Amino acid sequence: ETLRIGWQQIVEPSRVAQADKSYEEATGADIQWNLFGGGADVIAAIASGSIDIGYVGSSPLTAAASQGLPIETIYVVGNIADAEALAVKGISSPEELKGKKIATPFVSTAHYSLLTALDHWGIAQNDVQLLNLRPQEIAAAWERGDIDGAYIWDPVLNQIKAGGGEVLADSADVAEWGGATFDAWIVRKEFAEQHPEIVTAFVKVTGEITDDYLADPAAWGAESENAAKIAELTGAPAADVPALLGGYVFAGLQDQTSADFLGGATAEAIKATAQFLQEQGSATALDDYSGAVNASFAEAAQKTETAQK
Amino acid sequence: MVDLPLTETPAPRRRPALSWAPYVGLVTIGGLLLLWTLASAFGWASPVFLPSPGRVWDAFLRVATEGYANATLAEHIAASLWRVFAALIAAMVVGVPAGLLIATSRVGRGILDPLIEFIRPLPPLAYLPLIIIWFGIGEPSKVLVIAIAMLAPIVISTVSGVRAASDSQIQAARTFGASRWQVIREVMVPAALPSILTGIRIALGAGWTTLVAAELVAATRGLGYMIQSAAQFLVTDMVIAGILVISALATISELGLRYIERRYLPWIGKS
Amino acid sequence: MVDLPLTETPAPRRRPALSWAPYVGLVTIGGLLLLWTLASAFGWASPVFLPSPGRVWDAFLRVATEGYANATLAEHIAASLWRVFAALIAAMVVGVPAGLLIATSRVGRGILDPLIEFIRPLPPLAYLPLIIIWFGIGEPSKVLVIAIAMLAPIVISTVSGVRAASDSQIQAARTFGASRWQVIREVMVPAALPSILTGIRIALGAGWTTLVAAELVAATRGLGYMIQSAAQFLVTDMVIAGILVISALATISELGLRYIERRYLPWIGKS
Amino acid sequence: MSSLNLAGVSLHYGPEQTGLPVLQNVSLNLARGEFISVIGRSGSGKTSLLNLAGGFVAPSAGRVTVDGKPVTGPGPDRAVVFQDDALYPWRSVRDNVALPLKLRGIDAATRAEKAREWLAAVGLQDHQDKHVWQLSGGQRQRVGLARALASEPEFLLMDEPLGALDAMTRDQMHELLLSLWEESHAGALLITHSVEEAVFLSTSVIVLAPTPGRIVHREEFEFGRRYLEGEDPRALKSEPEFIDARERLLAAIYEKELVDG
Amino acid sequence: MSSLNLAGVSLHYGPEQTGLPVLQNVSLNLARGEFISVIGRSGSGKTSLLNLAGGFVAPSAGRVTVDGKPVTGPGPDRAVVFQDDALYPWRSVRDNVALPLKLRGIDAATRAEKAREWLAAVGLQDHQDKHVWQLSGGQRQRVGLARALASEPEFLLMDEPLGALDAMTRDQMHELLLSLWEESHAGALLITHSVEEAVFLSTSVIVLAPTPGRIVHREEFEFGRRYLEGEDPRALKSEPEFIDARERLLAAIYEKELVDG
Ligand SMILES: Nc1ncnc2c1ncn2[C@@H]1O[C@H](COP(=O)(O)OP(=O)(O)OP(=O)(O)O)[C@@H](O)[C@H]1O
Ligand SMILES: Nc1ncnc2c1ncn2[C@@H]1O[C@H](COP(=O)(O)OP(=O)(O)OP(=O)(O)O)[C@@H](O)[C@H]1O
Ligand SMILES: NCCS(=O)(=O)O
Ligand SMILES: [Mg+2]
Ligand SMILES: [Mg+2]
Repeated sequence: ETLRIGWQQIVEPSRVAQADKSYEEATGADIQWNLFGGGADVIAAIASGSIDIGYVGSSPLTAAASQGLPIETIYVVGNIADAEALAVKGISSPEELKGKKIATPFVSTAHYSLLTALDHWGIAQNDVQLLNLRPQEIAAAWERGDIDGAYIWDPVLNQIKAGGGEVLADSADVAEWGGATFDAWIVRKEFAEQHPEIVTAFVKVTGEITDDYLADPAAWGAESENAAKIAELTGAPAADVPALLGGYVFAGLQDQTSADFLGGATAEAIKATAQFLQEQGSATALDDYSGAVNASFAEAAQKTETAQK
Repeated sequence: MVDLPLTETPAPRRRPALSWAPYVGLVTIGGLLLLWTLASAFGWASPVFLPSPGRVWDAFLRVATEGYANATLAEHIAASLWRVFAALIAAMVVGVPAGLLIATSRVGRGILDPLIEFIRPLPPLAYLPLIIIWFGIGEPSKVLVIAIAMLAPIVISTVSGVRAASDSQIQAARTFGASRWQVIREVMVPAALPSILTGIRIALGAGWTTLVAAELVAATRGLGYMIQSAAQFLVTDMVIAGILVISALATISELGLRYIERRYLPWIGKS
Repeated sequence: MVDLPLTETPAPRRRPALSWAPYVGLVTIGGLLLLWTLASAFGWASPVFLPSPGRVWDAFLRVATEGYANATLAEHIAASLWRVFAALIAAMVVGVPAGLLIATSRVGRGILDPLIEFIRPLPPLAYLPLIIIWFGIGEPSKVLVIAIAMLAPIVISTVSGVRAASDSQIQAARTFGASRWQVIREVMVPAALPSILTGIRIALGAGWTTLVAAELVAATRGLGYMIQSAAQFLVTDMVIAGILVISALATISELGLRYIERRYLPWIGKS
Repeated sequence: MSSLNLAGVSLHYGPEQTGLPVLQNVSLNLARGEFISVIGRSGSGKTSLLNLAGGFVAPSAGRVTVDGKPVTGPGPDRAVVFQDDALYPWRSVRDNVALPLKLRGIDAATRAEKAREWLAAVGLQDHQDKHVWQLSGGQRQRVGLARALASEPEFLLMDEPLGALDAMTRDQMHELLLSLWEESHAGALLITHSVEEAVFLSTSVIVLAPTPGRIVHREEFEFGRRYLEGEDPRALKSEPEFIDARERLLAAIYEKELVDG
Repeated sequence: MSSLNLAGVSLHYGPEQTGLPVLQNVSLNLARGEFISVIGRSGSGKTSLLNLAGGFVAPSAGRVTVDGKPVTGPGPDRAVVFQDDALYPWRSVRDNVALPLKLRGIDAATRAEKAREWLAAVGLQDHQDKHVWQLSGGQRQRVGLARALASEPEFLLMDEPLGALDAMTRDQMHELLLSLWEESHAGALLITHSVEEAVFLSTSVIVLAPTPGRIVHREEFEFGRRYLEGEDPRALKSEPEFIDARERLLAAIYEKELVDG
């Protein structure tokens, strides 16, 4: 059997499992790791049948689900917390955002969070000058003083903070305001039906390594072997790894089936995102997104884990 | 029957048989449309990625009337057209003289050749941050990114066009007392014009190609920006509508260039 | 003193005065390096965006020895070179015959011209998802994206090159009984070769430019992929090292093409 | 007997309404075994006439036929020596001459050998490996001639093929042309500015008058044939008959002026 | 008195070691008011000689000077009529002729007027607005001549400028050349294959022998001057002196053959 996985260069615990070849061991499959630059490409690859399992953020996930693509969310990696935040200069209250230049990569999770935050503060989108820039370019524009703030993630977020940026709100706050953003693993439905055992094994390995991290984040310090493995795979400097990891509220294996994740909130969050996107005029929301979420593999994985214990 | 246009050039009497030839193009376009309709009707690709012509037409109407991504189609087109043609002018203002210098002066070649060779393979996605650091996030950066992509075709075509002037044409001008600059203006530039025009045509294509990358830079309108936004949300009908609009604009400018060629450079292929 | 290379072509005795001319290029490169050193030393741009030459050199050594983003420099280079040259060959195999057809047959022009005109302005970032959908995520997709960027320059140059054959050269071949195909092979192709070579040079530049976009698709190595990875984490020294490697490779292939031109097409600019 | 025929041919460059035609109602029959020369003032339409015969342009009126079949384009039955030499700079001198042979499917060794022979015949044995741009003007012209001869056509159409040659080389080419013409029994159409050349070589000389181009005089000669039968060329050219013919043709060419002025 | 001087000039194409030179130890002085013709067999180095005088190539040995100053390139003192016509297809016929005037800074109206005059002088008044590729071979040659004349040079270098012309047009050009030469008192260097033309026009005729190209004969003549003084050209050309001169020069050109064969 071959299992084709689409991944992104995101610093999260499963990189270590990837580096250790734990997935190969657990699934017994021949694994091809395909790297993608963003969620939209991952979705396209899944839709074309080029990959079986892929890593996406909640925005592309929502777009795909809204278009009725045959995919299921099998593992929520975690909610984005202070990994993404709105950092500004010379602005102390949301009111002062009016008329200012705020940059964010459009259509990203950060963009969604920014719009949610503005909505929460009762600021009309048009009152703020929203600029579409990629992370690297945001860093450059900040450096030049062309922008007053940005909703962005690490390492650029860090860069901005180091350059005098103050955090006005982060994604943990936005999640509380009803706009959770998260990253997740999704699977092609057809593949899931044919090889449930492989998918289960995949979820199990992911869950275990995440649990590993959650149990002892200190063991993943800058000098650790884990950090080195992550750095090797993603290209991130090893020194930055702990901070990058800290930016997410990761969900362990046991969390998956809870009401906060696949057990309920995930489908809700997708729906909320979709409705928001619909208001923006960029997508058409469906009534129900429960078809895009499948907790059964997580359940099965939990059982095998308990059985082992 | 197909035929070489061999007797065409000076032929005083054209054979009327091929009067349908111009319509072959329309047939091709029709054929493509049909293929597309069939492909989407029979579901050869999921409708998310290959929406039917009807849906793309709807998307087109939607953006034309209501707008999409914060602006109407007309505004997107205006923004992109401005950028592409501003970049073209910039690239020509820099590229043609640079090409002439490279072609006519060893020192010019020594200085400019390595610069051009260095610039031309650079991927815009890689140097975008540097552009922003040095030129900010305004229009100049966007135009610059497009202009950089256009520069090499224009320079290279100019250099190779200068060779079209024969030795004796150049020498003749010099025997009439032409200065270095006059030789360039009166002989080399006209001789290079056909090739420069070819360069411009290639450059325009390259410019449209780079539009999306350029409009990654803090754009709030523009076709590339519109396509990019739609692509991220998998609004494929809009992506394809945008692509078709770009193709249409590019085709129009291409036809314009061909007209210019026929009208103002009648000597191409003669002598 | 600067001089037009006017008496160059048949000149049996060259003036030795300009023997330093080839070194001007080195001086330019040296000047750029100096400027860069100064810029980073005086902090004209923050080191995050413009690391010093020393740091870039370190990054270069690092990727050359230890590797970066899961592969060594040699592996990245090999992967990208393979893609660019496979794409070049594909683009030539398709583009040169297409150009010849467009230039020599009205029906060919009718069919191919709209297709090429349609394809050539398409921004790779926009059609990437479609490519993935239709061609998967393997090497073919990456090569295809690069080849598409290369196609137009080659086709356009071929078309305009065919015009370099004079009417009487073509007619002469036909009076010797050359078939349509023989006229193309014996007259039009050789006459177009200089222009095709120019097209290849432009195409290679376009190919390198598109590398990063192509390697956004499920690449595990390649210079574009390496640059992309580094850029994501603001490892700018590595980005610039990658850019310089691309420039160096492009320059080497350019020099190769010029050698080919001098060696095998001595008639360029003659007759 | 095959023949190349122009019947009531007219030619306009550009739309037919504008201006006078370049050629008007020209009729001409070139049978195999004939050698017709066309003379006339610069711009009288000689090259245009050859272009019609070669099939490079289509007439505005009238018909061009070979053995009764309409000419629709150039063909291997009619070889042409162009006024501009139309050589291929990407081929060596030898390979230029070998091209017609290559197109007839002759193998590389044989055609190299034959090309060498043809080049020797036009006196260029020492220049075979050169590039064409390394030749002098007269040498290029001779390569063009050798190439046309190598194609062994039924009709040989030549546009001032010897204009850039000195007298003796010209005489040598005359000899070559006449003997080949006799051997091959081809039909030859020669455009020339040398009335003497026309009279000496041709079985028939045609005079073209300009604006519009039309045939104003035609005469038959036997000098070429006599030369081939062994008579001395110098003696032939000094015959009063020859000299009279030259004067007559010159008068025909400039008729208008002689009458007008 | 200004003069164009070639002193002991040799020319090699390619490295000097390989093969014979194209020109060997050629010396020549062209003063203003002189009319020198160069004749010789095809490939004997005539065009190469003109290229040296024009400054288009540098000699392998020897010196080319104008008034003692070394020639380092082409200059407005030496106008050239090229063997290939070197016209500019992107300019109309008139604008081709007007270019030398434009380069001298003459205003548009004046130069159009002057170009018109020059074109009329070479018999092309009716072809001024044409594109150059719409001209016949002989017409192109005359445009090239008119253009060179329009530049009013001190030295006029001509490479077979009348090769594509019929006899009468040629005679008209002779007349034009001689009268302009006298008026302007320029130095003229003419390369021609017509020995008669050389004898008739020149104050001095030079014979070049090939491989390596060198001067083997030189003679002075007065026929041009006498023609300008009003004598009848036909009578001049029938003088025994003229006919003898022609024979002598022809013998000089083919000397080798006469001796060898
Ligand atoms: N493409 C063209 N368009 C318009 N007029 C043309 C074209 N080609 C030739 N002519 C005109 O047609 C006339 C005849 O030209 P042609 O070349 O047949 O003359 P020719 O007899 O060969 O002259 P020459 O002896 O000078 O070569 C000339 O007046 C010329 O200017
Ligand atoms: N670029 C070159 N490279 C090598 N040999 C050349 C080159 N140009 C000319 N030659 C040779 O030099 C010799 C003299 O050439 P040149 O053109 O001076 O002759 P020419 O006297 O003008 O002949 P023609 O009367 O045929 O024009 C010829 O044998 C020619 O083949
Ligand atoms: N952090 C998620 C990245 S993306 O899948 O939304 O592109
Ligand atoms: Mg002619
Ligand atoms: Mg010559």
